[in-house]
Amino acid sequence: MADLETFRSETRAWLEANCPAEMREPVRDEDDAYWGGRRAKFKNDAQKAWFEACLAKGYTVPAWPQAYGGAGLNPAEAKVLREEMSRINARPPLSSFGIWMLGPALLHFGTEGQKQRFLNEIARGEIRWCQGYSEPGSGSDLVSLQTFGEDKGDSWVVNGQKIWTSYADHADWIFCLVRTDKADKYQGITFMLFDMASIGVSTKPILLISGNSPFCETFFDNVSVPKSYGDDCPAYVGQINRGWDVAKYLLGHEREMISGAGGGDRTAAIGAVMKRAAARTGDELDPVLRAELAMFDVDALAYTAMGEKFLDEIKVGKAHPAQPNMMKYVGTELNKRRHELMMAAGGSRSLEWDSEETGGGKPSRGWLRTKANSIEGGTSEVMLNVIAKRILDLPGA
Amino acid sequence: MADLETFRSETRAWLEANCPAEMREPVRDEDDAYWGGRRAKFKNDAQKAWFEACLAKGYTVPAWPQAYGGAGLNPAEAKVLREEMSRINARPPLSSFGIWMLGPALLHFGTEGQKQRFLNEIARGEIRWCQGYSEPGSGSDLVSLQTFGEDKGDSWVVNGQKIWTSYADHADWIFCLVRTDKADKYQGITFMLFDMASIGVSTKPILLISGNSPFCETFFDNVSVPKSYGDDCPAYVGQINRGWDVAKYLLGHEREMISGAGGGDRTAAIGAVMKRAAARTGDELDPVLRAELAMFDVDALAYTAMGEKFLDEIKVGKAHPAQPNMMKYVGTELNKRRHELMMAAGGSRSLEWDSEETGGGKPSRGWLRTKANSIEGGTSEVMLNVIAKRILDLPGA
Amino acid sequence: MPLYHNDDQAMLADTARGFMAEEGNITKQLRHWRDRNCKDGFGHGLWKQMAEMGFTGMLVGEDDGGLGMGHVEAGIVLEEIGRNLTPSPFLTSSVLAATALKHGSADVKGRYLPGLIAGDSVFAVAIDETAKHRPSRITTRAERSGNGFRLSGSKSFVVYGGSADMIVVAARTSGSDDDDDGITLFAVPKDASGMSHDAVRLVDSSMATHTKFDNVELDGDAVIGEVDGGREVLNAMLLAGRVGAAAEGVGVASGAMDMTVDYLKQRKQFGRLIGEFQALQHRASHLYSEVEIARAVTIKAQQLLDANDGAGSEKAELMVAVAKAKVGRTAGLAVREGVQMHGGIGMTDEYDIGLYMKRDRALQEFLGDANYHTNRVAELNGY
Amino acid sequence: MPLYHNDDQAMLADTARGFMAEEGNITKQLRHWRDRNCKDGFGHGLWKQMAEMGFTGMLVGEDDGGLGMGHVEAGIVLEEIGRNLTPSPFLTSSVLAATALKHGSADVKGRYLPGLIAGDSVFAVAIDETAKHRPSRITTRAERSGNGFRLSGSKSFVVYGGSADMIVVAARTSGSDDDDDGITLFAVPKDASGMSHDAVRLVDSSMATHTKFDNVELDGDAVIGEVDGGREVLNAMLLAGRVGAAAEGVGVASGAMDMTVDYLKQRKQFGRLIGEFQALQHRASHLYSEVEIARAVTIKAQQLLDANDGAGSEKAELMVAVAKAKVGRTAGLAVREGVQMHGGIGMTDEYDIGLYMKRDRALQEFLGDANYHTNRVAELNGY
Repeated sequence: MADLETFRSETRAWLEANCPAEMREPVRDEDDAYWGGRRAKFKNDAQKAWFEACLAKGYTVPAWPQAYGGAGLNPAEAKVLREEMSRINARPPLSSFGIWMLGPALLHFGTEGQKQRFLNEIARGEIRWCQGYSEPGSGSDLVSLQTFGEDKGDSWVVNGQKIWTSYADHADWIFCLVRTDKADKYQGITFMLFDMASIGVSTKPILLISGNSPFCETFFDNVSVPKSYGDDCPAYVGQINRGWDVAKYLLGHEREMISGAGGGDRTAAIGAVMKRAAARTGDELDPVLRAELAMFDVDALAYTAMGEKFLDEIKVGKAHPAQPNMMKYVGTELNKRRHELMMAAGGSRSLEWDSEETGGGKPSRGWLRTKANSIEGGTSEVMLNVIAKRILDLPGA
Repeated sequence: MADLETFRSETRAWLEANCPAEMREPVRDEDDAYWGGRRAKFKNDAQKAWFEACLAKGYTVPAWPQAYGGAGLNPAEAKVLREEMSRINARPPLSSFGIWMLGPALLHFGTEGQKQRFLNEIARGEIRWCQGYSEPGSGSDLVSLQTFGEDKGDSWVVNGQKIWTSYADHADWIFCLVRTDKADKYQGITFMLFDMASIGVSTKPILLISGNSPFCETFFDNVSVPKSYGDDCPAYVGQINRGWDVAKYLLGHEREMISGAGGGDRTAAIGAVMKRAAARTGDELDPVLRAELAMFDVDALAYTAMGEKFLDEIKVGKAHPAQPNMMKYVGTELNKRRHELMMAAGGSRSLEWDSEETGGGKPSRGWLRTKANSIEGGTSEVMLNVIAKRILDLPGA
Repeated sequence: MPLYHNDDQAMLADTARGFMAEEGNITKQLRHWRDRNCKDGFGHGLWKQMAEMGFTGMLVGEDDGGLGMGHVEAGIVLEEIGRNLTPSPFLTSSVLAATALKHGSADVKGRYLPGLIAGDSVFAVAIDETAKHRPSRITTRAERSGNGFRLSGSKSFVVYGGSADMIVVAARTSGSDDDDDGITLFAVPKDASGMSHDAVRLVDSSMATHTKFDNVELDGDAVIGEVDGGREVLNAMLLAGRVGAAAEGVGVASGAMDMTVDYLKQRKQFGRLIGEFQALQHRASHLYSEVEIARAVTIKAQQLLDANDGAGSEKAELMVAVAKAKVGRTAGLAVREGVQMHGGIGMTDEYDIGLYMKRDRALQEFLGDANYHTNRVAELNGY
Repeated sequence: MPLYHNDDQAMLADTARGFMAEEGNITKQLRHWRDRNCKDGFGHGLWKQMAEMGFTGMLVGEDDGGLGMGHVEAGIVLEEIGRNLTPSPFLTSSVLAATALKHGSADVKGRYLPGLIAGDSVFAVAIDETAKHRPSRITTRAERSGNGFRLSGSKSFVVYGGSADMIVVAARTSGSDDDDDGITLFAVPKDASGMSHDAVRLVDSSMATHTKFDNVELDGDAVIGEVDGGREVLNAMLLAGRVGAAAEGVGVASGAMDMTVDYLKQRKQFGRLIGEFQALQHRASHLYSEVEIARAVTIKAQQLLDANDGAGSEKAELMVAVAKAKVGRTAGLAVREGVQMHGGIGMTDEYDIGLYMKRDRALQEFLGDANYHTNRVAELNGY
């Protein structure tokens, strides 16, 4: 405990010294974060300085082993670091699907060779990854995917189409589910890693209702993927035809992550903020809106407590393994409701789509963006199915 | 139109002259109504006078043909009578499942002999009927019923058990669904009519959570039911083994009735009433409760308009035949919500179970009673299934 | 009066449905003008066509060259506008401004009605001054000046204000900000000097303005109705606009629902049509019920307004508030369920369901959202 | 502190669960006393057993002969009381009155605590004066009279008031009805002359009284805490009682949910277990989520209260209101879904699910319902 307090004061001092003021403001949107990769550019010096300071300490991936580019913090230390960063609103130095998704899969399923190579690249922000899961005909029913890798001995030739590949147009590599055995639905999928610069890969951004295009359609036209990238470094995670195990593990991890992203309790309750915003224009909240905000705040504050309990329980292995599905379901539905209420409180001003006063339509675009929360990473309907089956043990679920 | 206005003024005058003051107060509960039957007793002279006055005019069943005890009013006249009765809050002179349920079935499916006998008995309040549909294993899935009538040539021998038979312990006769062919699920049910005094019939009231017992379990132990009650008067409605057609027709009619019973718009909105009730104790509504009442009132007033539209459309055959399912679903869910809000507004006083001040716990017992609304006559879940199938034409519904 | 369309109205509904589906559909209108970043946000050609159909002047009295129809009829057109997400100045011009102009002098009528009826003019209304609808508080001031008035203040959420040939402005000519009396309505022409617009595109691709009045000089004959007695006209205009917005909202809700129910019958997941999943069936059935009810109460409100020649009986006022509130919640449910049930593709600009969500949001806000009108229902009921 | 039970608490939970399921179950307690029309509405035998388990004095300080435990521990017992619908004076005596007595003089403590700890005494609290919970308004008056006070007024919803050996009464000793100051708490003994009870049975078969105080003479040492300074003690008592009621509500919700989920696995309709129907699955999953969240926020509120020795930090006060509101809505959902999913038999007295609905209703109302506390959350957040 004393060590932890030492660590806390050291961390605090280090952050004080190394985290520039500009990096202590909330990330405005996805483009405002640093994503790394071959074509990465820093938006400003502060972003660069902060990234490099963290990189030197292993703080781009603080809980990963030092051998793979992390700081090797234990869970208690990692929590202290999170708390201290959150205390000063420090931004993450590096945003990356490599950190959030591929990394955990490799830590769990990867060979030593894969870890040495890919985890270090991720930690250093050298390679930007994207995820190739969904296909036009396979959304919630992911396992029905059709993208096929034909076995050519030392390589596969991959053909097919992915959809909802986040920032595929900016990504360097993809981790991708590919069918390698048509006979077995579940045990015929391989979790492949390959370069997006490979011949035959093309991407097309999808314009969303929010006006942004964070996702792409990605097409594979006779893409040749070697089975190995060298000693102890296969081009697939886990075993050939057993990629579904890796995908399931990652989906669980993703839901855990999404469910943890509900935000601290500083932002959970919005009624007071909305009242102050109204007051700034000499207005006050409609009484019915006020009641709806209060009902929301009750739910949001209660969910914050649930989030805390969930994280505490995960740490000691007390949480039901399907609990992330519940957290994801409730958290995303709440976030949609939060933005509905913010739009209602904001009135006609928040309808503006590209005015300067609204920062280019942040309220309305942000509101529309939240509608994907309950679709991506497993729909609310799928979450409810999973709870029924795995937690409530209902028949036929 | 002129005729109708004449009819209206005559009706108004007649009601003025014949409807006693005591009969112009809302029926307090099911025991406060006059149900007729062999063992019927009038609660007071007013009830008797009102019943007899109506009987003489054919107003116990105003829209039925005069030959069967009605007044033979056309739909427009019947509506005028309803409006004029409603204007002075006149009670129905006779409450009866014969009027509401068996009558419509006989009018549609009955033989002339059945109509002559049974409809007249119903109109005169001589025979009190109960309905034998549900069985312990057959609730929503009514057609799975097991009560069996063994064919003995001129009669059936009926064995089995019914549940939710309304006032079976007070009823004289039962209209009852009995399986007469075990091979065919739908086309093996007969809609039988028989005397509850038959040997082998027994009833046991079911104590409800409201503390009342309007329903019974009804047991048939080798009950002999003759196939005919005389010339052109079979003991079954429609055809043998085709009772499901009658039952379906009646279920539709029941839902229509329930959906029409949502109450006029004088009682639909409750917020103002609740505010006045609070004010009488020097209290005011909690702001969040007020908002919930307002949201309810919006829904209730909108539903009232829907009810009006529905009745208007039924009259000219414009309503979708499955629309009563929608009306039943929404109306019963609204009524449950209404009573939840009334309990909330009433506070601790409305929790009282048998105090004099609450008329023996009327608020709480009434509230509990409403919970059956969305179960009896087809559950809300079944209603939603029917809408999905018959109106939205969704696959596999 | 029965709560369904009579034969004439049913015929109008057929016509309007066919016409709007053909000419006002999403591809021809909403996407067309949006993708061209049109500064009006709607097509003048369609407006002219609507005039030829007789729509533009349907609420204008026959004496004034219109069709003298009522809110039921206007609602029929608006429901089709809603169903097709047709960007159109119909609600602001032919419903709101037209209702105000009913109370105008022969002079004012003569100046503006022919253009409206011919589809040559477009009108807007300027009521709100903050981001929420607060018609009880009017701070924009018009002071006597010579034979006329001098108008100063600012208005927001003036839908199609930048394209309008005339804007009906509610201003205070006496009393203090929250007074009921002391309001006057003015017909402010497009070229009035001192009026300036800050145009904003809204989430649904429609255009609105923040409009400033800086000592705008108006003739005395710009007044609609009585000086200081404009509250009544304003209320009539608001009632007409709200029940119109409700009708359009029913169209939006219906269109979103129909599109979603169709999708449930086409999309397969887990080897089944998703419409086979009972959880979705129940939600669709619930939504259907709500849309039916929203439509019913809207017709009820229209009939009550028409019965009273638009003047707004107590009962009509209540039912208009109920309708706007009920439609608001229902259309919100319809578009949310629509996007969610469409899944990922519901989030894409390529599919139309998201456009319904955007239009609903803007329409919701116009002339008071569901919260505002729910609160009004409580107030009108005395609690 | 992590938001789950530590080892000691987990052990207590095991013990309490086993004990209440065995001795406090519906057949042995609720139905037993109800069907005998018991005037107390609970069993003194079980109360004595709970004393032997150490439950009755768990919130009483060790110096005063209790166990000196906190609200987390009391909540553990209360959740089991809720799950078993056990009629028990635990909440009024061991939580509410015990919290008030913490602030009492040695004399008051000595008079009442031993009886509580031994399970010989039962206490009640008299706060509400109207049918709704309005603790900010206290009109019952206590006037100085000799060395003591003379109490006049009336209180309603005094749960177990007729069986109580002592009632904690909140009265006004100065100021006007809505003042924060000027409140004094009194420990009024059972035999106080001038106190009369009108006993009523409630929907959940518990007993409560409307209690009148007609110039009840009280000694000066009947005062708990400071004269005129009782608001703080009252608040501490309310916080303890509310978080306790929330914990009991979590038990009610959990019990109703478990019973319902079990039923979904047994009941067949249309040839399938009804738990196979996706629409019911989704509703059950949603309910599960809500119950988990309600439990989490209740533990959070308990820990915050305990961290502050029950005195109620700003954050604790907020989270207690959140907990009572969230649990209120959740338990309401649980019992409504429970009865509906049970279908017809859910309406019968023979099945227990209806008893959960009745208990929820009464518990809901106790110390402020979900609407009251939702409004409080808004107020505490400054809007």
